[in-house]
Amino acid sequence: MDINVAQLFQTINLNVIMPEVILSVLGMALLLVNVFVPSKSKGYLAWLSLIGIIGAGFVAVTGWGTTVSSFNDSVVQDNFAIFFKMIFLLAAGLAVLISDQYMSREDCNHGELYPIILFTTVGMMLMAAATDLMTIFLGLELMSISLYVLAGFNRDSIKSNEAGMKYFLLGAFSTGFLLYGMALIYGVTGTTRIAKIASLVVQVGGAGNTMLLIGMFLMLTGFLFKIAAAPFHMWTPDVYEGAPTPMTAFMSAGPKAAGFATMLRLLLVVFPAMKAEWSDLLWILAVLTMTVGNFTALRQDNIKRMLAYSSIAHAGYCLVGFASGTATGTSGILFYMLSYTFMNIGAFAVIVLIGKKGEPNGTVMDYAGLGHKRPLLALAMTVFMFSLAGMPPTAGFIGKFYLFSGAVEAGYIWLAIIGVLNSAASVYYYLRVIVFMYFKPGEEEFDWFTISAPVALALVVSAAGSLIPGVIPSLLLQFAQQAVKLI
Amino acid sequence: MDNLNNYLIVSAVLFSIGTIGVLTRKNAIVMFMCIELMLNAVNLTFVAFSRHLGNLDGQIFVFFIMTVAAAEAAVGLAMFIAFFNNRESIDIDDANLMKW
Amino acid sequence: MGIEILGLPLYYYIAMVAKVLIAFVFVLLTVAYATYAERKIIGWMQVRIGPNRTGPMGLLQPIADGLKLFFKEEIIPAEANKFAFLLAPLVALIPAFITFAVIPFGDTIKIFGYDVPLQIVGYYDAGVGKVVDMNVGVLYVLAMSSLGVYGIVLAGWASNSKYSLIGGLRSSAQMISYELAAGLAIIPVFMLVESLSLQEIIKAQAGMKWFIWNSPMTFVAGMIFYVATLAEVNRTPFDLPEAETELVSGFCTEYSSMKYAMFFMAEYANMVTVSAVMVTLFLGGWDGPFVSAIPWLSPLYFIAKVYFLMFLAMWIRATLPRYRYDQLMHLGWKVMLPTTLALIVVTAVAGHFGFYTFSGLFGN
Amino acid sequence: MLGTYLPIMLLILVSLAFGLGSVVFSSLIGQKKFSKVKMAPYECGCEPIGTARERFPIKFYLIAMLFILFDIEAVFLYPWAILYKKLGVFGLVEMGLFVVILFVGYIYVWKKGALEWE
Amino acid sequence: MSNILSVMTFLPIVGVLLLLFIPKGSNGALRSVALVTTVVTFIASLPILTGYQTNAEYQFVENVPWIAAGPFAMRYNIGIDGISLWLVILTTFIMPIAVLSTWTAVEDKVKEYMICLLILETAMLGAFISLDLFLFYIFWELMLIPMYFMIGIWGGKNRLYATVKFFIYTLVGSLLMLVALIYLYFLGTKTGITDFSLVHFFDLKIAPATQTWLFAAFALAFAVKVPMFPLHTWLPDAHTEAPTAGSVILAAIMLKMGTYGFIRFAMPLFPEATHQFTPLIATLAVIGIIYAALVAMVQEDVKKLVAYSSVAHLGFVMLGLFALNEQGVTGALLQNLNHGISTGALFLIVGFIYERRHTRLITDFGGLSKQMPIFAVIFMIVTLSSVALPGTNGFVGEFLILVGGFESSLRWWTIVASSGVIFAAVYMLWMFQRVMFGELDNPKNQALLDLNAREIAIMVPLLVMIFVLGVYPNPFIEKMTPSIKKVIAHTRIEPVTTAKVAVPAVAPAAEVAPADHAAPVHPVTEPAAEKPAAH
Repeated sequence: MDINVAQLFQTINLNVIMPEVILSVLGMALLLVNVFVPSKSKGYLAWLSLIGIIGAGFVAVTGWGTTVSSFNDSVVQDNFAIFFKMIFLLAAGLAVLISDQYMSREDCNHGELYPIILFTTVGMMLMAAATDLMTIFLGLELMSISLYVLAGFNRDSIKSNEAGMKYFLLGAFSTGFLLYGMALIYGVTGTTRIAKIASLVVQVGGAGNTMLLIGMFLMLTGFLFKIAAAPFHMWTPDVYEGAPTPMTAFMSAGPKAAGFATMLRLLLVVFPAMKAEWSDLLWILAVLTMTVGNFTALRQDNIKRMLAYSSIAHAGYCLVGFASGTATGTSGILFYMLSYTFMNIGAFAVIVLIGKKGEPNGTVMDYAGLGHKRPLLALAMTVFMFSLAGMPPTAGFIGKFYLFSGAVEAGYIWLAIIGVLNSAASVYYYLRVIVFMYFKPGEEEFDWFTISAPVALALVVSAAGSLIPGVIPSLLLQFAQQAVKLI
Repeated sequence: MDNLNNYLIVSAVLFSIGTIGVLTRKNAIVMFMCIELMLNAVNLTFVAFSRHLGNLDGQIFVFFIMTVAAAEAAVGLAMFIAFFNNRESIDIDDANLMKW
Repeated sequence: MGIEILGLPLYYYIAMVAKVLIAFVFVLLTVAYATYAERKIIGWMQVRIGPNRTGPMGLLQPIADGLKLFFKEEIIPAEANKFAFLLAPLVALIPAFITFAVIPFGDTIKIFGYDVPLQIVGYYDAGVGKVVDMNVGVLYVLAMSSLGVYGIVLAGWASNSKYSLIGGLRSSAQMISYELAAGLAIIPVFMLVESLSLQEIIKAQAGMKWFIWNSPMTFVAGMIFYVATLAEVNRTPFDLPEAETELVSGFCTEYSSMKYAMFFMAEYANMVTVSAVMVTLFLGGWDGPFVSAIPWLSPLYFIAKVYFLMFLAMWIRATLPRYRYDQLMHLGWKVMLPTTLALIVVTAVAGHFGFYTFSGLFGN
Repeated sequence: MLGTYLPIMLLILVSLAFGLGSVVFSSLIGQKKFSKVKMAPYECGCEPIGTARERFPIKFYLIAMLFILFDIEAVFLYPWAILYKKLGVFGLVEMGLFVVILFVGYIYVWKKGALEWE
Repeated sequence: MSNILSVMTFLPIVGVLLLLFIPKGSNGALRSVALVTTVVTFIASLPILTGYQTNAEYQFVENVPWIAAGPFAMRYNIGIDGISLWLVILTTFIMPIAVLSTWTAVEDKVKEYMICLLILETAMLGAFISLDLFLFYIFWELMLIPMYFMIGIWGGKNRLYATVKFFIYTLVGSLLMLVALIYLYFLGTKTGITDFSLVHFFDLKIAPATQTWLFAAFALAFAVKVPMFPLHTWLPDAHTEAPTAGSVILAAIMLKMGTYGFIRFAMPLFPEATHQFTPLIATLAVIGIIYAALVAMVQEDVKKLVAYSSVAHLGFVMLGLFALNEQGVTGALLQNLNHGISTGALFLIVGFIYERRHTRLITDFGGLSKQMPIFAVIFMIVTLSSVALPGTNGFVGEFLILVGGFESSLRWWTIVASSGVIFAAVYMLWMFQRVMFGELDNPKNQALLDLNAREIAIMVPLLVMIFVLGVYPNPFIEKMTPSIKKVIAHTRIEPVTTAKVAVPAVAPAAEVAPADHAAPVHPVTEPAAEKPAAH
């Protein structure tokens, strides 16, 4: 075996994965800090994580505009990866901010939470940056395994246990499909580097190659599980309901975006030659996902469950952007995931506050009167709901606009129409929260909680993030455009 | 001797057995074992391809899959234990607190 | 080259069958007489006589024991899981035997003009002109020795007895703990040899450059490995699974008749195997003075070394008291594991600066 | 391939034959006089209470998990060990990082008390 | 000032910011700030009126880049022409009145209420001045939110149902419009259009089949807002449940959005489709006129009655628009204004008595004119304006619409529709008679106070406008005409041959009208004569 060591060193450019390195090191450090510095309050871990996350963010953005490969082309730093990394860091940062209050209340304030969040983030970031099936898989699993833990984090709560278990079983199941797909693709092309696969896909006959086709669909199945697209969405409501609320928030934003990031890279870089095959499938799945998500959400009383179904619907909207396959649609996905992170985590932050110990899964009815007793909080929730519903002038609207525009641009008018009709249906259940907050009298005084500084910060950031891009979206949209240009 | 198809057929059969097992069994641990079976079927596929193509990437992939499967097992079984602690059962039909 | 079957010459098959049978019988006999030897040696050490009634000096004692167990009543407890109960002894025994397949118990010798390496899996490939053996021999050894744990867990669980269960769990926990240390302890050897083939490892030690004294790192590694293997096969001072005072007879409390005998055999067979592995990895295998001149000496050296190690184990049994369980785990996880990890790092760093062995044989 | 693995197959067959043979043979020639007491699991002569297959300390699970994790780590060390000279500084750095990460986990586990038996 | 439109539009937002700094309890201060803000906005809008050049150009245009990403470029492109001029003025004019109207009625959460009102004003003004389709859409949707809260929080008993219905109805329509908008844009990009500015799209040649769909999508959104006949069901609910100011704004301004949308967007953008849809829309408009009138007749609730009258009135407006000639469109736009003023006034009047009695059932009243003479006079004038008595504003508009209708292809529709004029007189006057005349037999009504100074002050400007528009509509029409001509040209209609009936000639027609258009005159006396007999 001939190994050129000098060459090995040349393939490594640590800058490419610097944000990941920062977070990993920080995660490990916090793990140790947590056991060496016994302290009842774990808030300092949250702040330390936040500093690390912000630091990683700064490091990540410095690479904007450049495309650098590293580790023998298995990781890349390009605008696409950086944009998604920002989404993940944002989700992680917001999740970290809203965790402490919740976890203290629920008596499951284990310091391990923060390192695990950081590791999850590293996994997601690797997914976005990966240009090798192996790296994709590793990122995905680093993310997934950490998420299983996060879902079942409240180990004394049966619901949390159930959530963790279900998520784990179905997640691992989906990994099986994903891997089988990867194996078949590897078998056909003989490589795991996606750039090479991309050039070989055409050579081996694209869709004409059955094994490749099966491989692609199996792999797609794995990712559709992760992004909770119908009909692979069964786990979502249970997991989202059972998991600790801040983790639900995190799960619904970050990993979903990560799934989309990888899907985008795979489908647009590796399988553009087979677009005819996958875009039809995604068309149908988009419709199915939106419809199932929205119409099931209509019947939910439990607000976490409602948001879970709504997140399925949102995955459906993003799939619309996929099906179109145009730059408008795909950049729409990026923008949408970013705004979705803001608005969804914001909404969950409110849920975190309203919940009481032991019964954190309030129903929509529990929000009756919030608008009068806690007007600012209710206002924030209103902003999030309108943004989720896609009302102007919120970020949610601009995101949907671009997604559906992509569909129209690509000629999928009916898809866009089904999309907007779904969007209209979704308004009903988002409004329902507002209805209860403002229009229904409530007996509750909403005096059992105080808004701690981190949660307040998270709320402000989320609200700003849901509103400002709705009014002046240009800059972010341009970033998203630049990001998808490279893939 | 080095007939790729034989390996692929075996691994496909294993994968299917695993899949069917996950879908039909109720015991969480048995389900998890079926998932492991699926993963190992994938490993077999990778190794067969790797051998066939004379390319080591597949075998390296298998390394990672095994590692990840171990980590997954650690987390998963811990989860099952936590569940068992609360419900005295490991049957997924008992994971029924949340229904739409 | 005469008749070929499936691409291999006929003599290969004959040699294979012969080697398998020889090795099997050798292990079986060693196991049988190891029991006798143990009783005798410990007896002497404790100024007793040991078995002396059956045959001259009690030499027929093992056979008598075996025959007795053959005729004993077979009891399967009610409530036991019958299938697992029956399977367990087999699962314990078979890996102990088949581990031997990769261990070279002698140099390549000429028999009737044919080159026959004294290693079950090894054969002389005329095309390549050298001995071919399993290139991942060490992994095979580790894999097989891990399998033994299943037998014990199964036995403990299937018996439906509390002593069996706890005993089974304890011994499996103990075995895997020390397997870890053992598995890590041999890494420095590979770092020096750059191969997992046992033939290569022995070749690297040729000329009395045994790892046990050739390099400080491998010396420490060898010590750790030996202690860890003692624990892995549940030998004193780590024979907790059979701590009569605590757990009656551990996982095999409910076993009787030949099935009990099989656990017993498995334990001694394991002892033979790990001794053989130890010999191969650290004591130069069949290497010894004049081997290159007289290849027939090699199996004798090998057997001598194995028997020496077994004697050592018996000596230790006669000498040392038993560990407490928490001490046992403490030793395994908090001492041996970090030590082996540190050892690997030290070996790597030292190796990087050229300090591989005392003699500088492998130095660059 | 065949040359390497056929003997193992043979050895397995021989050991299996020996094991099965002795079990079957002994159960054929051994006497069989069952009684309820004899069939009961041994519990120091007392009446056995309940089933033995109940819950056992979580410690054993922990040990098993730790074993799997560290064993898998050994899987990565083996190939590295074989190539370690060829990989030179590169391998040293890489594996150094690997071991450091491993050590962090180890220290965490230690401090968390997972290695304490009592 | 070149950015007068922006200043005017966003002044209410400044008011909102001011309101945020005023503590919750101090209702007086909150109300004053809101009132001052709306008044200042009105004053700020006056330079638009005075500076308006009577031509077809967009004026006071501001056009700066806003969003540019991907294939899209949205611009902050605003400006007004004759079509939107009066609607803008109407908006700024009505808003202070709206604020005053609920001066005392809203006691609870005044701050939030005023904030809603002011945001609503910005949204409505923005929608009227947007020359960028995307910008328009944003404002169009933004209007929903404050209105939703106004009805939902400060509305009546059944407010929840009403407000959600209102929201969903409007939203579904507008979302389809959004898709059509996007589609239209991409059609445009093929011919080199680079942003959403409305003017670019007028020259777009769109295949008739495509036009049909696009028009349908646009029309649906606007028809819901108008509201056209089968889509009108949200309106009575929303009106009934809304607080007075909400009803006033809804009727006076928001409904205009629908008709405005038709004339500004749907019709000139898709001329062929407009032709194609004319019979359908005219039919629906006529059905709306008749149906709403019949339903209004049997209403128990005054407010619901007024709401249905709105449906009927807007049916006329639609008919006028789709007559697609100068008279028709001019009439429609004028009627837009008239309806804003008179129906707004009607809702105010309903609000006055509701505030006093907390009921709106016709049967709860009777003989109020004895107790409240000033109120009676005002109510009478407004009612007459609503039934389009010559001399009031309603007459001019309806007359022009009918003239336009007759001269267009919609003659038969117009003939049927003119019966609606009679129906309108019937239900309005009958209602008036039941409420105001007869015996003052309900003891609760005997202690009613007449209008106070504030209420009179609210009504006076409206009454003035009723007469100004009724007697001398020329200045209003003059300013509209060039833009109307331009729109009609855009819809590529050959100007109807009877273009000789020049618009200035219409004003004198107001005086001549009673002779050849006597229909409205009869009901004025008829019900009044009949009802006492029925009692």
